[in-house]
Amino acid sequence: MGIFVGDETRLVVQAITGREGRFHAGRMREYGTRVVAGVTPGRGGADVDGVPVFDQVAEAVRKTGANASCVFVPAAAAADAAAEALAAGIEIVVCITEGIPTLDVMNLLDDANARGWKGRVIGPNCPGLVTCGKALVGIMPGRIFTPGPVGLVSRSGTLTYEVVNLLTARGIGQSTCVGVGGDPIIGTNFVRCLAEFESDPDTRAVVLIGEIGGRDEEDAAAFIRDSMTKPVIAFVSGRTAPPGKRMGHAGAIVSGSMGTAESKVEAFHEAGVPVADSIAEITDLVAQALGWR
Amino acid sequence: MGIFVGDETRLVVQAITGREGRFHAGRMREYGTRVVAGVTPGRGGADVDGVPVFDQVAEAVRKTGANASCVFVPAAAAADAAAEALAAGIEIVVCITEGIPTLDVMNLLDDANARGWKGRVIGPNCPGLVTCGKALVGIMPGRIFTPGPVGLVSRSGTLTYEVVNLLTARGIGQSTCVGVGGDPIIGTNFVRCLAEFESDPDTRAVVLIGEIGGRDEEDAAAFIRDSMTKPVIAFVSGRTAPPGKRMGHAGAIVSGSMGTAESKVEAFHEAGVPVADSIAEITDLVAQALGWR
Amino acid sequence: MKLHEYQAKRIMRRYGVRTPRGEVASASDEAGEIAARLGCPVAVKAQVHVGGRGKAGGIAVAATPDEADLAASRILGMDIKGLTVTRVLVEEAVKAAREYYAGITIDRARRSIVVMASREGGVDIEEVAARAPEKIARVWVSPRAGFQPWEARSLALAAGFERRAVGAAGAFIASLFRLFVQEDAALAEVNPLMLSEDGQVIAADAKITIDDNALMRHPEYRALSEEDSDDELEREAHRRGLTYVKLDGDVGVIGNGAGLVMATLDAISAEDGRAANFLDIGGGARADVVRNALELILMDNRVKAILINVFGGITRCDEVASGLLAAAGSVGVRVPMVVRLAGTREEDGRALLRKTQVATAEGMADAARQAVALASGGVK
Amino acid sequence: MKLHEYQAKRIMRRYGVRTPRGEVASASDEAGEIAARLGCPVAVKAQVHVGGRGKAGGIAVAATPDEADLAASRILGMDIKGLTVTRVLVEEAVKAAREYYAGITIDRARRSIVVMASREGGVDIEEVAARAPEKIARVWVSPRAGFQPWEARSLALAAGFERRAVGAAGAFIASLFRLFVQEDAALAEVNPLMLSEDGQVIAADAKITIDDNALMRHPEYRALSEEDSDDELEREAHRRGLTYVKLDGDVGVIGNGAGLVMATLDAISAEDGRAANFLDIGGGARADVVRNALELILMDNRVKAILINVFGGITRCDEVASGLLAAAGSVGVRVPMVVRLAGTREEDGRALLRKTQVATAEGMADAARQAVALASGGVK
Repeated sequence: MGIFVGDETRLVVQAITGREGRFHAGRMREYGTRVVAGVTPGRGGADVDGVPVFDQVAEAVRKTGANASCVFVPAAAAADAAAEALAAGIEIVVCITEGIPTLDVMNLLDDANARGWKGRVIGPNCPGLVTCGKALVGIMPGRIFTPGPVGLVSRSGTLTYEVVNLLTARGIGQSTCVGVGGDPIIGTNFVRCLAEFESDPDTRAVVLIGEIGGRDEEDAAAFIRDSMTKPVIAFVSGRTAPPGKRMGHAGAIVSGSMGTAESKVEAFHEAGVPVADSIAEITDLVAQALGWR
Repeated sequence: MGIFVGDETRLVVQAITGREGRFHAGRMREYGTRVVAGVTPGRGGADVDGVPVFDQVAEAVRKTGANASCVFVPAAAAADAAAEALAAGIEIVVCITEGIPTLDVMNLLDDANARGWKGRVIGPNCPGLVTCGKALVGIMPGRIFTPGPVGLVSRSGTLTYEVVNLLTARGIGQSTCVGVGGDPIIGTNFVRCLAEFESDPDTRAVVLIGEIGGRDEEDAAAFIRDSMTKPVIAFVSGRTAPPGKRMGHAGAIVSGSMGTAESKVEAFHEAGVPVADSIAEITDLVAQALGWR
Repeated sequence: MKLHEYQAKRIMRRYGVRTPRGEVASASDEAGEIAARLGCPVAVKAQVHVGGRGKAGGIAVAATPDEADLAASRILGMDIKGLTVTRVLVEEAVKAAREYYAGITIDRARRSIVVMASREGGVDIEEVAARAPEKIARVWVSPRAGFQPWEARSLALAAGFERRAVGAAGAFIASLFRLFVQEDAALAEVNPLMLSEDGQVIAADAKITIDDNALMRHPEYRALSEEDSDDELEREAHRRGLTYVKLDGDVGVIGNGAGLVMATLDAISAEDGRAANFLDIGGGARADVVRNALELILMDNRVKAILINVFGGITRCDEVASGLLAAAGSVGVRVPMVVRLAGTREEDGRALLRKTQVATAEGMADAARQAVALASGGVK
Repeated sequence: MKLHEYQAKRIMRRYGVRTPRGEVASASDEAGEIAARLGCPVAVKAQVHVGGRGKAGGIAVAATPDEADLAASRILGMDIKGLTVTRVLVEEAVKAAREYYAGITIDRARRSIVVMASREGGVDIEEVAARAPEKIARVWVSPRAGFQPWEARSLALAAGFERRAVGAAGAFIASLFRLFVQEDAALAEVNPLMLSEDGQVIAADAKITIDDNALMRHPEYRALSEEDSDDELEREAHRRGLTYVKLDGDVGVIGNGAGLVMATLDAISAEDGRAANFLDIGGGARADVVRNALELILMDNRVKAILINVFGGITRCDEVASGLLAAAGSVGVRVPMVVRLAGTREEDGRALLRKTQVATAEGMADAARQAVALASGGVK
């Protein structure tokens, strides 16, 4: 099983004719993802490495049965592309693009709600997700993943790879790894992912990698305490970040007293969630949670 | 009975502390309308000729049971005032103000729809309405009206008075007279008023006074043909107006081939609706319709 | 108010809508200089508020600055449907691969904005609508919901735009929509919307009408609106704050209320006369407004008689009558005048007028009959 | 990016938000001239991106132009929390009858805009939120739905504004909301929002932060953003297009990915060291980017050791290592450097580095330990 993507995923790549889109479409196909279409307005009828290109997502859906999309469209037009995908009935829209204006993302999610679009947005400013051995959607390096019982959800890209790499090295495989994105407003938050993992039969434990900014981690802690039976291991980066400074991610900022690492760590502790003090410690805690020793 | 306003009407006057608002509040009370409150933000606690003033319509509703409003607020803020009234649960909002930007009116009606406000807007740029002998809301001259069996709906002010004056002189009284307003976009159109008159037991015949611009008269003709049993007499002004010119009312304009008087007269003829060629002829046709000779 | 093409294009550029580079000139040597600056060929286009300027010879293409100068000197001062050309737009001539249509306006019946696109550009869109309505793609949008590029691309595809135009046309139409809403337009139309040979989408012509009611929040247009009309009397009326429309007859008309005045024009026509104007003095006619209106009507040399038609509602007819007489006395009326009063205290008002030279009338038809007769030199 | 008070007020005025009249000066005589032009009394206010300038003596009221000149000469060049004052805002001093608070920001959890008002103005709003949350009225609004004056009046009443302020405060807050949306703000705050004795509602202070991601559609701010930071190294990083934040330690840090770099800073802290900066070179680290980053770090005289922490995902570690070595070779690194590589082909990468002077590390903790030791003059 895994969550959000899997065997049933039929992917359309938006901006497939661009450098990034084309490159990663190739990587995703190598991993085994069924990339059934590409979209670039005005380039319909072309093909990219054998993948047919359409002018509109709606057309791609009609002709190829696409049900997921991966957006590589540049920041100024990315929210628009994601809206097009949702309007066309795409179920999972993974928005890789970094640097989309916050109000564009807010309008996107608000439109989705107002217009009754059913699809889910992952990201933006995220590395995508992979259901191990089944489908990779995004820019994650496929070779580090190995199927297994651990779900992972993270606001960071390379930090996720780091953790996955260590888990795999330790012989602990993954069910689905989701990068939810580093922006202040994202389509799918920790709580949503945790709920999915909770009901995913392939997942036995979850690693959550948070960082400063916002209160997604606090909400996740409350959800774990109230609604989860599976063990969760948490990690929070940015403990030494100064307030008022954006730490790379647009969303990684302590504003006044809001969004500090202490608050997040404390929330996890209060919810009884083990918090790793270092990356290296994560694998130990996971092994413990799985009862490996 | 009559339509839209009557014995049950409890009116709040928005901008009652202004010159127009105060003057017409007085005229309405003279006519017998129950003016229960006024609203002017920042002037709550005052009273105008004995009518209590509130800062908000919501407060006026809570404290006085107001269910109708008459808006004298200047054009730049009038749509906002009407929105406030609708949000407060007012059932009939009569917007007298002329010169409101078209998009403001469109947004007002769109918000009403999107937010589920139940109230009805009459106008803007209208003289209001009167249910004869019961309630007058707006700026119509009360003394020309007399209770009776004829409903009247019109896009014009003085032309309505002219017709009412002739009807009254002829001994033909009125049930309700509604000025729907001369703007391109209005809250309540001919069809809505006709439907109300059709089901109003006090109304036996209806006079409709249209003019060039838009296609409200054409829609009305179709409605009369398809859904009305009571006789309707029509009049259309602006037969000699040149295309492309706004004739006083923002809505009175023939755009290209749209909104001509010929098209409207023809629509009424096709629907079997008698069209008066002059104002004087209207009363004759009404008397005929009532079977007075 | 209608904007001229050069004004409309200036605003469009501000919203990222692509237009040919160009500048406006009111003298022919200026046009030549602009052509030299832009590089030739250029188009020289008469700036008048009237359709069909192309057929009337108001547009020329010039291959050199000298030709631009020559073309401008021919076009400036030209009379197009009664209007004198005082300005030309000189802009780079862009070669079209295809011509489309894009337009945004208000749909009154649906209380909505309607966005339209067609692959039949460069021709009268009303004609297309009448002949082949299926060739116009339409979508209805509320101002707050907005119109996003993906929706505009979808519209362009539905309208049959060429594939390679779709991306740019989507951005173009979405920008035009933003302009429409933010500038309070009543019409924003690009016809033709040109697909250039190198795949650009460009506004080859541009029409924008701004909602008069919204001028209060657009000081920029308020400044332009003084100059809006091509007619001197209409400009004068605007300066005087009067609601006035020039017509082509000889009976001057003043009344209160738009519907009433329109009905008065119709009554004049029913008597085989022709009104010289529409003039609505609004509710509660005061002496100074009447005087102001009378002065304006008297500036029109074509006027041979004046009809004043007032319904006294809240205002009393006797007050109106004395206001009228005072105004007429001080203005000095050079043509015969018929006054028709109805409503509150109409008898008293008519009695006041009966003591004077001013003719009174019983009803609207009677008033029209008298005025038409007076204008054609009949009874006084 | 944060705007200075004088910039924020300039934008607010464009949206019809009332502010005191004022101008910015960078020399004291200029301040005196402005004071003379405006009429005294005036306030002279330090323009620095830091709170508490009032307590630090960065604000003065001047009764005459000479006093303004004097106050400006005192404030200009002043050091406030490590920042040097280079500009003062000179504006008319308005007398407050009451001080309120109005603020608009993003509520991340609700994915919405939140509009706040309080009758406790002129004090730290976070303190009010902690002490008496019921004294802040809040409403959540989507950008497209907009926030109308009637909703703002309702908020002002809920916040306990005085009656006579309600009408003006409603218009004020609705305008501030339009600004927030149209300018792509992340924060628009007026504290205090002043009710003057004659019933005006005025922005006495003003804070605006613009969403960095939206600068692409606001060329005006893009121009300002060069000057955004008060720190020269941060400005230099901005010019170089690097994601850099200055910190107060002595270990220079370079890594790929924001989360990874933050974790690296934490690891340094866990070893009782302190990082000199945050620097994220992003995914797919190429030699020129590494070189660019190294150069920047070396401009920081406080840096005593450098830690480079890279996870090779799609990129291979051996490529990263050779890129690093080439860059280090050409830049000329004056301090010891620890490189830690993980991920794809990490062994090959480490092997490449082992042939050089560059220290390598096994894991993040090991890398941090080595770097901290090197910075404190320990083992090399």
